[in-house]
Amino acid sequence: MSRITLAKGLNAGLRKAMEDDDKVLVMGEDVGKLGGVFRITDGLQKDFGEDRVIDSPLAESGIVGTAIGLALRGYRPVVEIQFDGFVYPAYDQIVCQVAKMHYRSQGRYRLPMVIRIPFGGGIGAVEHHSESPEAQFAHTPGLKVVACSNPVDGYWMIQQAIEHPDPVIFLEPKRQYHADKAELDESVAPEPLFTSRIVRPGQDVTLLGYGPTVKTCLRAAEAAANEGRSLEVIDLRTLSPLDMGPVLDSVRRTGRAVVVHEAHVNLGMGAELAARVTEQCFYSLEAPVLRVGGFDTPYPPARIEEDFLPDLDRVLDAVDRSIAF
Amino acid sequence: MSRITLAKGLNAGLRKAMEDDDKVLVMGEDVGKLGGVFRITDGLQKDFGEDRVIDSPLAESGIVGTAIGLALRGYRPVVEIQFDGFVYPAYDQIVCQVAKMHYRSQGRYRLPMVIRIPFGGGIGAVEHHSESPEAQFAHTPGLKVVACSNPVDGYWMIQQAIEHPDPVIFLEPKRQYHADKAELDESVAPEPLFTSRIVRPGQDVTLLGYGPTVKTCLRAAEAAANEGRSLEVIDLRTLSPLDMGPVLDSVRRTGRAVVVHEAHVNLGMGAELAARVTEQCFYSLEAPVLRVGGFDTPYPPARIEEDFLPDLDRVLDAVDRSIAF
Amino acid sequence: MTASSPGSADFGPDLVEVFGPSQSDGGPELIQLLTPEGERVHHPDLDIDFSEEQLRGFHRDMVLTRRIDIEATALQRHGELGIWAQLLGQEAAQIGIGRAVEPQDFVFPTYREHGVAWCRGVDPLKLLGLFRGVSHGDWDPAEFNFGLYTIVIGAQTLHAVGYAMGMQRDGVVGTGEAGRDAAVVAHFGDGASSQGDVNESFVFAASYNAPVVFFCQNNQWAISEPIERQSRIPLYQRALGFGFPGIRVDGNDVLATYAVTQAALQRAREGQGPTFVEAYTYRMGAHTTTDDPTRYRLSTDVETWKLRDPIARLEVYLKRNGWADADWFAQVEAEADDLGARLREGCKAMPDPDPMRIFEKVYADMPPELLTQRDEYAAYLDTFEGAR
Amino acid sequence: MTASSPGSADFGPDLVEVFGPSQSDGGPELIQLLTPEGERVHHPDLDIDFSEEQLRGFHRDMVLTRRIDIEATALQRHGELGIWAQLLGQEAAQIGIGRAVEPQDFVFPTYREHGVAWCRGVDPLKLLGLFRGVSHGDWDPAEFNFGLYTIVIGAQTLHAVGYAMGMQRDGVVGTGEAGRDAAVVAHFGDGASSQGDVNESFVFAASYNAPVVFFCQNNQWAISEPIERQSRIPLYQRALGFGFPGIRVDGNDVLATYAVTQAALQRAREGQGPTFVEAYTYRMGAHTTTDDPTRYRLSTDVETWKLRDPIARLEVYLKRNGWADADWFAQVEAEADDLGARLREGCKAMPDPDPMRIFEKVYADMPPELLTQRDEYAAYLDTFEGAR
Ligand SMILES: Cc1ncc(C[n+]2csc(CCOP(=O)(O)OP(=O)(O)O)c2C)c(N)n1
Ligand SMILES: Cc1ncc(C[n+]2csc(CCOP(=O)(O)OP(=O)(O)O)c2C)c(N)n1
Ligand SMILES: [Mg+2]
Ligand SMILES: [Mg+2]
Repeated sequence: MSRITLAKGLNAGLRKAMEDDDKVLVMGEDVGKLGGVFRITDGLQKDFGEDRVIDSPLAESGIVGTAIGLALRGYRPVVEIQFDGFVYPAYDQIVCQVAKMHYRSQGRYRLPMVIRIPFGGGIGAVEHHSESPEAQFAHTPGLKVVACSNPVDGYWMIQQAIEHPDPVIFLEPKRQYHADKAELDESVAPEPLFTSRIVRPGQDVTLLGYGPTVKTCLRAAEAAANEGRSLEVIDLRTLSPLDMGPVLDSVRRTGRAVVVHEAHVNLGMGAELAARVTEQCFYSLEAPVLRVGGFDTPYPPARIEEDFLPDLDRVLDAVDRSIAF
Repeated sequence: MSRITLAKGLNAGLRKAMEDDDKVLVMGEDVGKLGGVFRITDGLQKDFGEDRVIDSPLAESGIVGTAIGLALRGYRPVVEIQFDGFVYPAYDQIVCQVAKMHYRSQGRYRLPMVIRIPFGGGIGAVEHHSESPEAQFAHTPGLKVVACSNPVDGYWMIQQAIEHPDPVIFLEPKRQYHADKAELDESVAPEPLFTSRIVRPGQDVTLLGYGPTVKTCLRAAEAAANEGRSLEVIDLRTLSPLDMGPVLDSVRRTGRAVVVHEAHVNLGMGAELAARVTEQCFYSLEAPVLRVGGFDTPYPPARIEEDFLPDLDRVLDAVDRSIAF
Repeated sequence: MTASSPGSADFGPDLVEVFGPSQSDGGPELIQLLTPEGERVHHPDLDIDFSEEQLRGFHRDMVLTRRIDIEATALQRHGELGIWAQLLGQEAAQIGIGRAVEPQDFVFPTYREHGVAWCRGVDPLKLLGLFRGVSHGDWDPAEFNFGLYTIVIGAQTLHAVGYAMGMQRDGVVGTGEAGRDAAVVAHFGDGASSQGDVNESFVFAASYNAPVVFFCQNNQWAISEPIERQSRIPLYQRALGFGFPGIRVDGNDVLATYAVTQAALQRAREGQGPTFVEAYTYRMGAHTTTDDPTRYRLSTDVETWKLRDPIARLEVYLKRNGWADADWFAQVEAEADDLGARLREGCKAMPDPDPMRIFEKVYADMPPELLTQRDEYAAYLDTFEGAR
Repeated sequence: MTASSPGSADFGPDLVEVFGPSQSDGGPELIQLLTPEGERVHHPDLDIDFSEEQLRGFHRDMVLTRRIDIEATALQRHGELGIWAQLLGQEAAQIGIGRAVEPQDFVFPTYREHGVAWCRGVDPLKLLGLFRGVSHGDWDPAEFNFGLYTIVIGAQTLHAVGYAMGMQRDGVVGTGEAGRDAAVVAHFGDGASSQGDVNESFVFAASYNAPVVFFCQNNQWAISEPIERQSRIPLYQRALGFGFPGIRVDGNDVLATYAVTQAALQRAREGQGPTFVEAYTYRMGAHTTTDDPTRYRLSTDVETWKLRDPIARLEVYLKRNGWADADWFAQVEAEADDLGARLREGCKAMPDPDPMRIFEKVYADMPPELLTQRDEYAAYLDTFEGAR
């Protein structure tokens, strides 16, 4: 048992995966000596060598494209994209190749690779360092997309993603990397990878979050509790496939749902969740599913990013609107 | 007045735009002597020269990236992406540069460029030639996204898009290029670019389509009429921004809506429309907004693509489900 | 020339001196071992003694490959294929490298490597199936060490480099053990050389010294665009900018292509890193069956290149030396007829896939939501009963 | 060496002959006009007579640029900037080209061209504003012919080529009219040279013979990755693979950088097409203020490069020739102090943007949905009254 940050959890999880399976490789920009700009791969090259922890030339399409080749040769590459905003040069390889090869080959090609992307904002960075690209990947069949929200999940989910036979887009809330610590008890078996989880039970409204917004939702629920309102918080954890079971159960109980993400509202995960929840809980809904997200503008300069990002108050405002509907 | 195909309408519209403004350039692979693989730029290089109708090296990022530079220098480039599935190498330039430059520069950079993309399936092609990437662009603030569905709109909308000061992703239903003819009466002024339009009025259910599925919806409405059901069909025409006015009006009247597109259902335009319609017509809805679209699988081999694509029967099936809800 | 600011340098023609050349001057030009007239020429460093059998084998491969192309083109005309990517004229380039790769090597093709597929043992019917639209590629890459066709231009070159990096990690490069040491072939076209991915594949291959042969069939056209649009210097020189050797071989000369690619492959297997081989050839066919080349190229060009036909020159060489007689040619022709018949029948007999295949193999497992979509669609289809 | 199949070629070291060189051999190496010791050396083709004034100007520019860097670094340490991209050591490269560009030229920077921005007249406070997070770039590119900083590595090189193609169409290339003929500078780093976009920009520039100078500051590191990861041959040779000249200049020598880039720019303006200029330099600072270079590089390297300091060598040269006296140095120092004070105060005084700015300038107009979002958010903020 030890208290770890998300960064440490991911680092330990990667290390474990590399120990367990020598086909596991880590690739990306600065993942070697530097240990990545967030230090998630810290110490791995020292212990596993340059052949398994590969500093790549500065070219994201090249990183993902060569990782595909390594996967076809039997390796399990874990690719680090340095920041969310830099995944787009690799977008073609991801949506046309990574996502489609299994289907194209009728299952003969397996691509057990993981693409790690630190995502989300709130770190005071310049442009392109605070994006939330998840919807674009979740829209693409053939990819699986997960987001961790806390150190313990980070530790387990990265291992599960690496073990998984399909390609996984693995989203890490960078704002949380070095934020809160949590107790890791390795003797407690993790939940399966593609499941959502109620992280705080409640009766009045269901809050759906993932990655960085789980914390926002939990804080909102706490604040609401002080006012006598009981909010249920679900950490979606998996964005594609969605695990609708817990979500639908919850909304059938509460009759109200608010989805919270940093990505733009328009065509974000909230749209899909709203559509599905409405279709499947039509007669249980007391109000339409509301969405709190990044506005439909590019990410603004850092000094006003906290206005752009959903926060406790905007979540509570949506809760109010849902209840008043 | 003349009867024209969509291909002819677009070709004539491009020609008109080039005549009207000598800053308008056409760029892309094979747009010159060949006139594009679909002949949409047929004859333009002959008449406007190689400096204005530019055959580019085979590199989509290069095409869009240099078009940006030309736009910054005061030109109005109209880029042709040969097929939907080949836009992804340019994705980074589109979402990080085209979409953000106006915002980044606080409006000092103007990017009046058009990216034309033949989209959708049904032409019996090999992989990557039948994609529907619209949601990915519509999710990106800073881009405007429109889809034409018929020859007359093709003629006018391409000119309006070229005239527009913002970058426009211009989607053309390739299956329709050489299909139906329509009467073009140039004396009838076109509707504004970013508006949706009721193309067939009705009372029972609202069908929302765009691009290739407008025809599908119209055929469904006709078939339904024979069974005494009155379906209203809206051609969305603009996907970002959405023109919600006509949509909400319609759904408030009918109480039911079905969205039809070829793109994958999951996180497709239907998700956003369902979320917004539900939020804004909550008490008018008799049934949840239903979605008919491409399945959440990669595009299948051509011999079974008609099963993948929404057709008249699947639309009617959804209409039945909506009414029976 | 105008001096535009104080202290401006005296530049102009002399400045060629300062800036150096704009391309590699000299270096080897087109490597040829068999002239268009069927004369054998020798090259000091590529001194191969081809056996009669090997030469006849090349001939047979090329004739059969051409027949596949012709049949497929005809099948497309008859509506049996959606489209076909023709290779007419590129037989020597493809058979040359196709016979130079060894079983343990791995090949990443474009969408036009029908001759290489033939050499790897892939049933041409599988290629037809892809263009017919019954599959996206129905051979087992692992069985033939021949990857699936790649439609997105250039994407496969990166896969090739990654695969080669895997070979390095597997310890099958530079061990000196024949039959074990392996290399990868990355196919691409002249047009593809402009893609970012292809250039990134050069960067990665050079950086890791990966065992890759970049095999560019420069057929001088990317659909309607001439090679000059993509490069103003000979393409093989692209490699020099990335720090590995490039070479141009007569792609209509099967002997030279074989010799050069074999040497480049061996170089890679030995751990000497990547090589760029430009097979200079010509696309006598259209780009695909939907293309209309009369819009952009001169028919006289096609005529010129007919005189450099890769099959004809080998036939002359074989005949002149008495290594193949009328019987041989008749036998190959008969084989080609059989193959043609088999392809025609096989293609027409190819059933459409079950529509439910749409939902299969998206993932290793089927997520619940997709299961629902599948089941609902199955139920929906059932409502039509006999209708479908 | 193992003959692995019958008829295999005899290859091996001789095959260097076949495949040709793996890089351009010879050609000009590092161009230098001022040694690290401050000795003026001459180059036959770059025979510039720099005026005293010009030399003092370079010195002043470099000192002030360095001061901007030092102040910004300090401001970041004090929490006034979110991050800062340091340029310590790259002053000569930037001032060299910054003074060689003419008003009608257009410059596309990366995120580190503080010295070039200085030469173009952009207020350094605007740069600080970007790194502080009050804007994404608050200067008018058209006013200074200096584009906004580009964070996505390499993207701007394509914009540069497109802009240059626009100049060609505007008829301001190769007219022979000084002050009218124009060119474009595309800035990028050694790491960026691996990006697909950058290589595509070479393809397009060569294909259209666009008036572009590709100016690569090879500071030998891309964050923690040494240049060897990106290229195993000198970077300037990359150009040869694309058919235009490349040259390496001592990027710590402001005279040489000026002379070479001026000539390359003039070449471009005259319509002779693109040139690749590699300014060989060293990043003495960290990559950015959040970077920790002790993790990956040797402190002795930094020491070595301190001896090649671009400012020091020019000072020695100026002093030795009596072209600058103690007064001059004191005056520049005072100017730097003033600038520093202005930056400190200006930066701290920079107000945060109004949150409602989030919604502005996404488009030329504001679509209805966004209007709604804006108005709702304004109303929401109002509910907090004084709270915000
Ligand atoms: C990324 C991408 N862009 C465009 C296309 C459409 N396309 C298919 S083949 C082709 C030309 C390819 O030329 P080349 O690389 O010379 O190969 P060739 O067909 O001549 O063998 C183009 C533009 C594509 N398949 N992929
Ligand atoms: C597409 C992309 N990938 C990654 C990054 C993160 N990143 C910022 S600077 C940098 C290194 C750049 O090195 P180089 O091109 O040599 O320029 P330098 O910073 O040394 O001036 C990296 C990897 C980025 N900004 N954009
Ligand atoms: Mg070609
Ligand atoms: Mg660098």
